[in-house]
Amino acid sequence: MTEPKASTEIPVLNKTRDELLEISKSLHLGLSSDEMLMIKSYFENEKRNPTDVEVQAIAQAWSEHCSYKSSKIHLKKYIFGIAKEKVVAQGDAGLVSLDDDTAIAFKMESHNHPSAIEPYGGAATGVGGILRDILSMGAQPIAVTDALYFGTKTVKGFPSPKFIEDGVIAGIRDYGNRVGIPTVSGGIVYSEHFSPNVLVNVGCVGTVNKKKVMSSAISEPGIILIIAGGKTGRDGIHGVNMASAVMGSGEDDITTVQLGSPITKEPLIHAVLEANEKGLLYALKDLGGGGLSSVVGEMLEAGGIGGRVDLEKVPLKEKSMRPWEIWISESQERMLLAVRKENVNSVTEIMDNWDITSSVIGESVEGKRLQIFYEGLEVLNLVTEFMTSPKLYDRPRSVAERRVVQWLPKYPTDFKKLLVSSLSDKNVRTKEFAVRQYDHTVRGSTVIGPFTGIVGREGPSDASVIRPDWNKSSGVAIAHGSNPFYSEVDPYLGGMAAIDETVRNLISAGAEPLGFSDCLNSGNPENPEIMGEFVSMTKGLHDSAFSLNIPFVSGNVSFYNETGNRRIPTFPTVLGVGKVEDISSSITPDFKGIGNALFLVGVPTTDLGGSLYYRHLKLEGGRVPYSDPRVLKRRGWNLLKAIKSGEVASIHDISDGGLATTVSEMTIGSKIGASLDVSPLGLRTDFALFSEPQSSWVVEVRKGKEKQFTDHLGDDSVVIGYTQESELIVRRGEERVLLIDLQSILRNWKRGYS
Amino acid sequence: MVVLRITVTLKKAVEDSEGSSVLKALRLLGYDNVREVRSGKVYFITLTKGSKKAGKEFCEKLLANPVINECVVDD
Amino acid sequence: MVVLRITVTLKKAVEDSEGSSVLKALRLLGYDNVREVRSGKVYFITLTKGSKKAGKEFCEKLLANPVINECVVDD
Amino acid sequence: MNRDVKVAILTMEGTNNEEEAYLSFKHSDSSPEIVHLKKLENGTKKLGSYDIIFFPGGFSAGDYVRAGAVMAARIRSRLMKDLEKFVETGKPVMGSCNGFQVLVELALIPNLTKEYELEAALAPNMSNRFEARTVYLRVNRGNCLFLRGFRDGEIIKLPIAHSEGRFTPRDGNVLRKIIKNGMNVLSYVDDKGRLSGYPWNPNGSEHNIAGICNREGNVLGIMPHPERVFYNVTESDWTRHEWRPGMGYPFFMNAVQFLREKF
Ligand SMILES: Nc1ncnc2c1ncn2[C@@H]1O[C@H](COP(=O)(O)OP(=O)(O)O)[C@@H](O)[C@H]1O
Ligand SMILES: [Mg+2]
Repeated sequence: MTEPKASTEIPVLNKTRDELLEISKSLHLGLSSDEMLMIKSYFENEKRNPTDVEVQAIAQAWSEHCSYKSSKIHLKKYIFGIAKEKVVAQGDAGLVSLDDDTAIAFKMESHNHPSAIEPYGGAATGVGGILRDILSMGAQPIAVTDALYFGTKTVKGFPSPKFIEDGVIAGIRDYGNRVGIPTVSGGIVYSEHFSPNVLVNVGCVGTVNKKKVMSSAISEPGIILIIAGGKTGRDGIHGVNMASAVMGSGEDDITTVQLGSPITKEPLIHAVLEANEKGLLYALKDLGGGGLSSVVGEMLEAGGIGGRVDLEKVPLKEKSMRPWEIWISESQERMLLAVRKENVNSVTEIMDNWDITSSVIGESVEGKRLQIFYEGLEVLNLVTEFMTSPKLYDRPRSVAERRVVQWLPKYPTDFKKLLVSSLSDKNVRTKEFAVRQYDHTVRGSTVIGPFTGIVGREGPSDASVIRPDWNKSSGVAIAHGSNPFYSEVDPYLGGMAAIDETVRNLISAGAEPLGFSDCLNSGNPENPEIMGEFVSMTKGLHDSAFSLNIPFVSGNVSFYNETGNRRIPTFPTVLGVGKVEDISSSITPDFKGIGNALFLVGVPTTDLGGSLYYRHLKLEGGRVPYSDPRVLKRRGWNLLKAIKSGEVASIHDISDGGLATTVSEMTIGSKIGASLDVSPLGLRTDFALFSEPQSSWVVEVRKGKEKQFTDHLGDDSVVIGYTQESELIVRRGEERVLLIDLQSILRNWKRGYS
Repeated sequence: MVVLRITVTLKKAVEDSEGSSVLKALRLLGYDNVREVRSGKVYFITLTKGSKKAGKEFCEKLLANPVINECVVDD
Repeated sequence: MVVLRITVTLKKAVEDSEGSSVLKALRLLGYDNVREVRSGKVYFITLTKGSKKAGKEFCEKLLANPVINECVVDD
Repeated sequence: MNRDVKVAILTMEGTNNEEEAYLSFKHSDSSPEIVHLKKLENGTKKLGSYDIIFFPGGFSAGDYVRAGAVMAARIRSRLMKDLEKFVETGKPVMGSCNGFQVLVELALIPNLTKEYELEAALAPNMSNRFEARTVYLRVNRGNCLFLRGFRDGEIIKLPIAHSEGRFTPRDGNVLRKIIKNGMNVLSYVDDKGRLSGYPWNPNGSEHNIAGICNREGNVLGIMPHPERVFYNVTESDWTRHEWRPGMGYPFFMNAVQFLREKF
């Protein structure tokens, strides 16, 4: 190996458009010819050619992944700005208020592309990355979440769906468990749409004292930059560029693959939080996509100041790294701490106490320019604003004409069979084979976990609840919503349904929804039809959240989830957090007593598009059930009142598989049966039992509280039966349409898990 | 009857946390002469009939991901 | 410079759950000729100086618990 | 004023239950401190200056080699004398999950011969999976100081979360002695209180052993996590029963009270 040269010059002056594009390709920059022309004109002004470090830095900053260049215009219009007054702060994650002193920081993000190439490492580093985002706000992570979308078909040239699934689950397990933050919520969806484009959407929730919220902006000169945590290596170079293009075959991408090191992260979290607690940090940001290049640029630009960095001071894994590689490496487990001079020693001492490597690498200086040196030689000198202002695209879009055909299913002959096939469907049945590999009780603060009820026969819960502070009675509820099947039929209604489900789940735990994080998954934005879907989806999200007056405080966009002619539907995963005022009044879905009245809050629907019932019948299209945010708000918030005043014994929202599935699930953790009569619901029995109406719940009301409950819910509730010792029986008037014993329900829901 | 020994390791370019952690531990135990540790998994697979070729298939189908792993079959 | 190869397996008497699960997976993939799978860990340890004897020490002090493990050093 | 009880919660990279252990001790009227192994190794801190030692769960050093192996090796090479001395004074030492694994690797448990020789191991779960669930346990408290106040034969529920928890004695002799001495203080049972197989016995432990106390009753190692259910509301089925102190609460109160009574 020869000594690394500091940098080489990249000749762009006097180059034609085509030649520039050639340069972009040969250096794996992923920039368009227009963008290359912008670089050229900038350096014409500077009267010199750029260095390799400079073009690489710009390419990172301008990648789709870092710059949101295809989505920003739409996000601004539809996602940002809702319920601003409820947002405490925004940065790598967003914050809402839990109580007078405490804010909740949370974010959901995709790690789709890395997981498609290397499922284990991709998923693991996804968790690692989202934890850093929460830590960047100065917050203590309290929960990890994962919404996973697995394919069901083997695609030539890609690993089998089983290999991908096992790898992803193991990656989340090994990272989350080792780092010691409970993984408490998420979802797993199976569909052939996700072959081979697996989606891994990971979330993290944390809490922070409002006075200790960290910012990432540096706005004064003389602030010292310290890199802490993992060493910098060749791993993860050009990861963001990979996530900003259509996927090829995996083996070329070796330099982007990382496995992560949770036991480096674990003490790093302690150390950074200790430094924050002691008031020693000025600003803070994590190193993710784009590495040092993005972080330093953004921290300086946010405060409108210049800076200098000495690259040889960055602790390296491999001595032979070139300066540009050091500058853009995406090696895991690193944080950048900005610290006042007088606190540098205290901070490095804390790092040392936790056995963490740290090093002073530079400082902020007067001006607008960032200068990078390598052993005294200048290798980069750019106006930060230029780097952080990429070209934004309003890409052409078309809206596919959707001819809504609603097929009327044949009236079923065997309702029990229908229920059994719903309960044992891969998308409904228990996810314990995965989730029980996740430590969901570490930190001793999990009040409601993913499964609840009698020990040894727990059923599903809707939202998890964490008590962040052992000295307080308040809790943070965490839940998800997403429905790629609805979104495929109608991206607008699919977006609304994702919000609806998130809110339903939070309400079910007795929590008031406070905020959302949106993780948007899509295909190639350069395809007008996909861009059209993308905008419809964001409109759907907007219309719901705006009407509920609940903000999106953070989120993430993942385009280019397609391979050959296979692509995913355009759909969001929504992560929601809510507030439980008093954890001892939070509620779970398992029935609590015998002889209690069961109410349906909501109305079954004839819209079956995308429903499990339709999918079982192999019917496509149809009308997707409509979520009316005003109705959601009315029912949801009235339910909160009913829960608060102690009327509700158990509650479970209606989702995949409809009313029949929901009631069945309530019997699992309780070993208590139910008797239902669907005649008051009017519709055909199959519609009543298996349609998936939005904004709907089944509620078990305590004896003697029925009147109070109906007062709260008004016309939104109707009695559909009562709990009983054993069996689930459904009647329509005199006619018995379904009888199933509790053991069969349990067995079918637990199918595939032993 | 053959017994295959299949060794699955990480490619050189991929960071090996287990290896690093063992290295650190051995150094702390006072072994300054340890320079590097790489870790891996090993499977001893007994076949009623078949050969090394079968081992290659096991690597591809189950035991390794070619993106990050090397898989060596000995018999 | 020597590279030791240290293989740590479970003793025959200790049920090897990973081995069993690989066996099961291979059978599911259609390999009926697989009779038994035993799993283990392998460490490649590079020493600036030293010998096989050092490897034995690593086994005792760190890499194996003699109650359940066997530890074999090759160079 | 109660005598101040100082608790050392030992930590290194990858241990990760120190927070809940800290709070459990704190809420048991003692003064816990999270102590990095490094500080003990370089002499900045001394084990002898504490009253109780707690080995938390987690993944010390990633559990890469074998659960607890690296932490145990480090302690054995530098701190074993101090630790043995501590144990011999009769003061409480407890490890849960990874902490149990470390105690077994250090041969503090079961330590039948009092020679600190390895007599057991915690092997990978029979299911070959990480298992996170609540388990039923039967108490056989004997003279174990941490279990004072529980009834013999009482069934309790605690969370587990581990992938290497299969208690494996060196031989039949070791197992027999453990049972004869009543050191198997916690056993996995089913919902009817019987010794049963998976999933009730989540890891395939010999004789369903979930926890072991040394013969003197002052060193306890268990796979489950009492520190995670100090309060009722973090038990997985709390919405189904009336309020009461958490199932983990007595473990900590007992240790602190014992210390105050005897020292
Ligand atoms: N991949 C996952 N990771 C963590 N928790 C999960 C995951 N998948 C499901 N869960 C949790 O398991 C419980 C049941 O899940 P599910 O049956 O999908 O419920 P729902 O239909 O309400 O979304 C929920 O609490 C959910 O958050
Ligand atoms: Mg739900």
